[in-house]
Amino acid sequence: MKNRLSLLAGPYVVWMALFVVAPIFLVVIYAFSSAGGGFTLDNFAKMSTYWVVFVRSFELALIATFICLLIGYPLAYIMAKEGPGFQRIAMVLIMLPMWMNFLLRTYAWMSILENTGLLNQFFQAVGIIDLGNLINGWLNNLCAGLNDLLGLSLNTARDTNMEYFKMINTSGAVVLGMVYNYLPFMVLPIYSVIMKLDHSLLEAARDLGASTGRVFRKVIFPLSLPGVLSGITMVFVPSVSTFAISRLLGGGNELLLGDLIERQFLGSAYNAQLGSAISLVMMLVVLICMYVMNRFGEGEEQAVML
Amino acid sequence: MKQRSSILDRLFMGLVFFFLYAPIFLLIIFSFNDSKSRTVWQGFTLDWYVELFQDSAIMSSIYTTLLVSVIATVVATVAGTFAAIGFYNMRRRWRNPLITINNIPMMSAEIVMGVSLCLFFVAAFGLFGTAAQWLNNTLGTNLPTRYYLGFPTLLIAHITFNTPYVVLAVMPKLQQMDKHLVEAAQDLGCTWRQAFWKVIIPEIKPGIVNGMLIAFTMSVDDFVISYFTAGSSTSTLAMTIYGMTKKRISPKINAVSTLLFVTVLILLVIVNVREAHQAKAKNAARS
Amino acid sequence: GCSGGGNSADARVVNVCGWGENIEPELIDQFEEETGIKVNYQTAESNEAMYALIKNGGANYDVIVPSDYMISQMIEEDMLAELNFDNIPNFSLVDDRFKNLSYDPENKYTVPYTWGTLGIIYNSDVVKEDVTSWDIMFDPAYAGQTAMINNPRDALGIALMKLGYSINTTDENEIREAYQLIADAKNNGVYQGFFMDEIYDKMEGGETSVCTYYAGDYLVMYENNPSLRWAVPENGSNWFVDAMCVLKDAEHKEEAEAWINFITSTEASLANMDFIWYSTPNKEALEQYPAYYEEQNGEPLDPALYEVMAAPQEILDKCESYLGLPEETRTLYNDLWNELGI
Amino acid sequence: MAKELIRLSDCFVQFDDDIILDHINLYINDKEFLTLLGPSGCGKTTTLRLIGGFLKPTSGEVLFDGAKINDVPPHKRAVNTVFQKYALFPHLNVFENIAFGLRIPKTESDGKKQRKIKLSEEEIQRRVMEMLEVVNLKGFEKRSIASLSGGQQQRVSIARALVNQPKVLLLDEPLGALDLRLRKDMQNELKRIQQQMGITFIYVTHDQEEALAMSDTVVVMDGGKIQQIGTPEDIYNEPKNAFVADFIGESNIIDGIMRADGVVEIFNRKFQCLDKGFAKDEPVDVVIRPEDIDIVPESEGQLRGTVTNVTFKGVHYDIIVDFYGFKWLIQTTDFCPVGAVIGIKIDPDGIHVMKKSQYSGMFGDYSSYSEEYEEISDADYDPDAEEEQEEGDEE
Amino acid sequence: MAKELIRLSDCFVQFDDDIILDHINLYINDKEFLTLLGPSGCGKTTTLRLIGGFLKPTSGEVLFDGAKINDVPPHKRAVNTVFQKYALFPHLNVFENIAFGLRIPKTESDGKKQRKIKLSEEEIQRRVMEMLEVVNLKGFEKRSIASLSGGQQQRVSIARALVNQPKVLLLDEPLGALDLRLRKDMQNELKRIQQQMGITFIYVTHDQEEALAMSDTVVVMDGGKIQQIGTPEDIYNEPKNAFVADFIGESNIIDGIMRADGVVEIFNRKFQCLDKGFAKDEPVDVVIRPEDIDIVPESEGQLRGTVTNVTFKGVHYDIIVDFYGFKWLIQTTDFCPVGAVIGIKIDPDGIHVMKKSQYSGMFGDYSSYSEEYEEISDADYDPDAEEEQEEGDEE
Ligand SMILES: Nc1ncnc2c1ncn2[C@@H]1O[C@H](COP(=O)(O)OP(=O)(O)OP(=O)(O)O)[C@@H](O)[C@H]1O
Ligand SMILES: Nc1ncnc2c1ncn2[C@@H]1O[C@H](COP(=O)(O)OP(=O)(O)OP(=O)(O)O)[C@@H](O)[C@H]1O
Ligand SMILES: NCCCCNCCCN
Ligand SMILES: [Mg+2]
Ligand SMILES: [Mg+2]
Repeated sequence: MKNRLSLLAGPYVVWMALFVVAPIFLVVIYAFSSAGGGFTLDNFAKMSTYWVVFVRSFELALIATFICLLIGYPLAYIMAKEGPGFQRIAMVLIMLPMWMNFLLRTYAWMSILENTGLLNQFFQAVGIIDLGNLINGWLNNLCAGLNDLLGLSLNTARDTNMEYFKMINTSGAVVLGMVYNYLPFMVLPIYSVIMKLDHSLLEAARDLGASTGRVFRKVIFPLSLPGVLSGITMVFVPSVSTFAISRLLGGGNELLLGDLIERQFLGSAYNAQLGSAISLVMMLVVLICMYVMNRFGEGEEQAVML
Repeated sequence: MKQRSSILDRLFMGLVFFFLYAPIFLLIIFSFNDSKSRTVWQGFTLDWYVELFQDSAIMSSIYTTLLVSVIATVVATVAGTFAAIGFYNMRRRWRNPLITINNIPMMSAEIVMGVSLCLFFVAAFGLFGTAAQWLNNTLGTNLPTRYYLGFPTLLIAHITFNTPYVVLAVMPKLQQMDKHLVEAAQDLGCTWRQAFWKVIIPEIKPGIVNGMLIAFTMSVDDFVISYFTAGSSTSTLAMTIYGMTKKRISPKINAVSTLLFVTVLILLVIVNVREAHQAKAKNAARS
Repeated sequence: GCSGGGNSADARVVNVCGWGENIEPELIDQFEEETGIKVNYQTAESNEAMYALIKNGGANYDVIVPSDYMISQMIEEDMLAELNFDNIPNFSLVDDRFKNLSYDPENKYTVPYTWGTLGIIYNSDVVKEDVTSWDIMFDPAYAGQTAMINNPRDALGIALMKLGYSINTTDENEIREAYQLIADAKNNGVYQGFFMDEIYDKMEGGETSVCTYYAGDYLVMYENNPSLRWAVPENGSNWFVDAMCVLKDAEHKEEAEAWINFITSTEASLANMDFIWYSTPNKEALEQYPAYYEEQNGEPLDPALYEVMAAPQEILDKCESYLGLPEETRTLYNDLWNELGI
Repeated sequence: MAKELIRLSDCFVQFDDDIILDHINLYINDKEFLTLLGPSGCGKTTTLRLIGGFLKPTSGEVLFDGAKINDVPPHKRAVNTVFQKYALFPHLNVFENIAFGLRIPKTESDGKKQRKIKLSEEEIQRRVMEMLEVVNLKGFEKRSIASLSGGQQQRVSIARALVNQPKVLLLDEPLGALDLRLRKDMQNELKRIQQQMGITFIYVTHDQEEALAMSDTVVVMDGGKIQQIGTPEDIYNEPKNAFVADFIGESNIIDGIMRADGVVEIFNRKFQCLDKGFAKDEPVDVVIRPEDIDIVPESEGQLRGTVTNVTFKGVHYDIIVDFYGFKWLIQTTDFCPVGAVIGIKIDPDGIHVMKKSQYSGMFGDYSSYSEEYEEISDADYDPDAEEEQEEGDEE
Repeated sequence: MAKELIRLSDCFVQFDDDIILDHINLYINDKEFLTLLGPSGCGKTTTLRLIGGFLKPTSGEVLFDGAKINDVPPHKRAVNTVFQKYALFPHLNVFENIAFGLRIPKTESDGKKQRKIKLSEEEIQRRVMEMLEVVNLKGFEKRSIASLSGGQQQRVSIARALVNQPKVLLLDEPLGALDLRLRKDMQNELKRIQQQMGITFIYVTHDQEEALAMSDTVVVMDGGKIQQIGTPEDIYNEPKNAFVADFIGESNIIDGIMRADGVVEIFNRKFQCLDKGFAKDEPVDVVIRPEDIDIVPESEGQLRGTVTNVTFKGVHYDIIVDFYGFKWLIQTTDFCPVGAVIGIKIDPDGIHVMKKSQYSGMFGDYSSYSEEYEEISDADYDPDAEEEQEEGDEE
């Protein structure tokens, strides 16, 4: 009986072998091939050139993941405290933005963040830009004074004629795009884990003398770790590898891994072998990160989503 | 979690939801803008909606998107549910590695998945072509010898990245289910097939529905994997939009989003009202 | 089996890959009506992207419209089919200037589609000076306001021209020097970003003030933002031809040739030119265009604009066209291009 | 023992429209073992939650050492709880579960200053190990909670509460999940711990034997109200109403009429009893414990009946005897065959007369819903008919 | 009753390397009420699962009406089960839960043809309502499972099984989750249903009182082995070994030496007993039930001891008496104060002598791990020392 039911997985196992394992295997083969088809390690040899891109991508993705956690955890926690009426729609409310295609949402951010965009228009109207210029002027004077007085060499060349704040085409905008797009993936698993927490555990902790903060630190947070871990995975992985966000909000100034890979396959520097090698290395690094993190959190097979 | 949230909590929640929804409302507002501008309001118009329905490229990509999402969601839901039940009933020795493989599409970057599937399809097409050539030559058949990326490959890709989410949503429900329920059903005369339909499926239904919702969302939202697997003659809405983001996005696309958003919102309200009704009815029956 | 979407034997189809905003959409309907052949029209972002897509096996185009240098590369790699010019009688309408060009010396593979020049587009509200050289593309005075073009051949080409080298040089040192010029400017914050077609929106909206792009596209932008100006630097620029070709393993070669023939006709060329503002190689159409414009728009065509569109010979004489580059130079281009992003 | 520690004063709890606790008045002395006893849903857990601070009364006061503590949060009360379903922390091992409370720095205000006191790691180690010994779980400190049996989890839960040396320990059906044998062992254990450590225990159970065996004071509750408070002997021997009588032990509850002080009439027969102070001819409930009925030869009996059912119970037999259509339960160590006609004798101290209450007529049989119960309540007792029959028998 | 219905023949069950059932031999008669009794983990549920068809024995045969049914799947066995934790379908209401089995078309092969038989909706309605009445849940049919109390769920679970009119009903600790009072009610109820419907019941419990009260036959198991099979009286009065004696009732199990037929020596004192056939001077286990010990004035006693603990248990008192360092449990309805020195008397039929077994020395106290138990097993009994002391006392 038990074995018979296990056969139900059969079709999907075959499917996975064909469309998950075989393709990955192909990437591995490509990564070790030269353009002519022979075995080579050249593709990996080039990797050192792209080290900077790796570091940058992981850095931005880490920052984005951290911010998502910082926003997503409290949000999930607060949502879990709401009444049942809200809980019925909570999940959809979080997922609804995803129904607007993510390119569109990102594009909307472009309209907001551009130099002539809505935010700058707003800042201009309210006088925040002028205020910024004013402050920069003060700072320049202050620094100049200090430089004279103490012989320092502080920056005195802050722009005092700004017409806008530079927001788009910066790493900050890219991180914002990542946070915006992947925040739901952080909230959903954490929310569902907190929802399932046994309420009597919280009472027990309070009963033993723990203050609200301590209950959170010692009981709620450790118990919601599985959700946090899958949230981190589900934000970090797409962040590391995005290319559309960096292009739309980053202006293509600083390549991310996703851009680099996309370039090799569909972009301006066709080199499928190199692209495969970069993909492979990226995947391995990500997997190692996730593995270490899961060990660290004792998450084991606790991948949770809902 | 019965503690009520404080005003500060509510404020925070409000801000985050504002952050999530503001860009979307922006899109909606500018779908009524009487100009192509994305940032300057120049009066109200419905022209974009009219144009939208005349734009065959967008309409056909909407159609493709919905078609691939629906089929992929259905297939992924069925396959994922069966797979989850299968995994659940497997020995740990088999289950653990299979679940790891199941997680690969989620753990590996979209782009890697798109690329690997693309390479795989092209390689497979090469093999098919050679085989067809050989058959044509030896048996005189008239099989096509060239194959291209297109709707079928797009569909396969969507199914492949959707199914893991369904598995992930269904597994916990199986774990929560009382193991004896199946035995009870068998004991009452069910064959294991009947037990499956009459007990297991209804029990894990919430998980299946959740998985389905996620799968559908992922399908609609996906761009990267579609981009690599749809080929040149099939285009999802995301791909059309991507094509446009490289030039200028027509407010027609804003109109599409608005329509989508409103549809979902209406569905949401209907479902919610119905559930609230049911909950009320249940409560009434209890007391 | 997994055959591509919708190309079953009975329905006649042609898959065309062009550029963004580079065809009058009504022509497609017209062609479909006339011939009963369904057109799948897709766009590519750049020559390089299109090449990659085809190389990957991810595309099943019949007709593509690459530029000169890419054509020679594709011919070299045996990717193109020889055309049957019997099916393309309108080829005779093409000005002899555009036949037997270096990329296709015997004119076996291509029928030219559009031609034009590369030039600097700037916003006269911001840029008060008279632009006459490529220097402005590297000028810190417009830091944060300038956008660099996002493909290696054009970008490095600009730098080479600014340095006074040939855009077809194979001298590694010259190319590296050009690369360094861009890299330095990038590192100094001159560029707000690297863009291709995104630039329409940015230039029209005033988000970007200086960029390099193609003549026809300038006119589109100008239509939406009259403050924009066009300059072909005095010391020369690139003169390009985009030509229609059929891929070697195209499934619908006959339909493809029908499409090419249709597009090359004088009526189609006129309509297309009026829409995309790129000049046509159809001699008749090019000559008739000002009249056609007046007829369509009820006002005479500004001769200055006509000059932008169809650059007069004296300008073309200063310009150089891209030639196919040898393999190792192409590799160098790609490597440098990757490095630039880093 | 005499010092009052906790008082619930007129406590009233309402959820939505349901009254959960209906004006409860109760005081608990220091070092007392007090048990809340009652059927499921009667409000036992709710009462505990009031004392533990997890719930505020809708009206009324909770006093601790004379001070009102309605608004003191749980973590500031010198009270610890052993939860109904343990509520152990699954992410901590046995040691860390027990050490949880000890690791929390306590603020102590000595004089005017507030000091945070943190126990040293050795102190924590020492006290946890000590507690592990008390609950007989030495060697389990590194084990994960999931790997423990129900009984072991139970003991960890108790240790976790006790290690904080609370003044009061609240125990919510702590033995509910254990099997009979382990339950008895743990009863002795808990009693021993309570006496040894001198802690006030407030204990919740729905098992009357448990309540009787362990408590100094038993509080019988039903429907959110206190039905009776007293020592186990009081409660068992002098139940205040039919509910208590029935809930505390299997009882025969019969309608009677008080003919005079010390004389109650049942089935038209007069019985000697010890109860006084009822009005003459007042209808009363008469409660007779099954074990207080002696079986005697037919001729010597005060009443005469037929054995309809015999069940072997180990220590004794449960015998059901039919008297004129009413079934009584008798517990005796002597065997009687089904069908035998027997006489019974009841000593005056075996007859408990009580005022009619809301519960009158609701109990009175070993089975509250069995068919036999139906039978009994259906049987329309007609004294005259009985008398006729009896007279007939006497002829 | 005499017809054999089910037989487990040399059934052996092994999971991985653990032996779960160790060559079980057991037959069950038609219409019998048979109880499997034993501590947690002894293999009771496993035995039921063999009969229910959820498990195949590693070796051995399961016979039904004389035919081997090892390979017959559960849904083809004329056996229904009431599961340990109900296993009610939470997505169906009470009515649909009970109707579940009825709604499944049965294939009936009459002659050579296979026919699918489906009950009509009215028939289903009728039978479910009938069952609801039997289990006293009329009016609950539309209720959701989650809204039922434990006892009500229990009854639904029983109704769900019974409605299929099985030949055999397997009940796996059906009353485990109920409170004492409800449990007693349900015991009577189940017994009544079994007799009324004439169904064979195979009942699993770890509650010895329950086993004794309900069964025709009790099977005592431990460690995957059958320890004793017999009627409740047999098991209680003539336990085969110390395990059975201890598990079946609270017992005092003492080392003794058989001096002659009918004479056993305990603490150097000779006691009359009824047991015979042991070798002269054979060391034996002597089991004495707490209720078989009478308390008499010090001077009249066969042994003399000091009362160390008294617990009120409702019907009786549990008194612990210390005899020369050994603690015995005595159950009596008479009160003795702690510290009193008393004598005891045991009638010959209250002394059960049994051969030493693997269990010797493992039991013999009311508490299996309490300190007092520790005390007892630690106390090194030295007969000579005792004798000296006794002699000293006698002086
Ligand atoms: N939060 C709540 N909202 C509404 N009703 C509640 C709530 N908590 C408890 N009740 C109700 O209050 C009544 C008393 O519950 P309580 O938990 O005190 O019972 P109990 O005596 O502990 O029963 P048990 O023996 O089953 O644990 C029950 O009818 C219960 O349904
Ligand atoms: N599937 C299994 N794999 C391994 N061991 C098992 C399995 N099922 C049961 N066991 C073991 O078999 C032994 C007997 O289990 P069983 O469930 O029959 O006990 P039980 O007598 O019903 O106990 P309880 O009173 O706790 O229900 C236990 O030690 C248990 O751990
Ligand atoms: N709008 C895009 C037009 C593209 C024209 N192709 C120019 C290629 C020059 N190398
Ligand atoms: Mg409770
Ligand atoms: Mg069991």
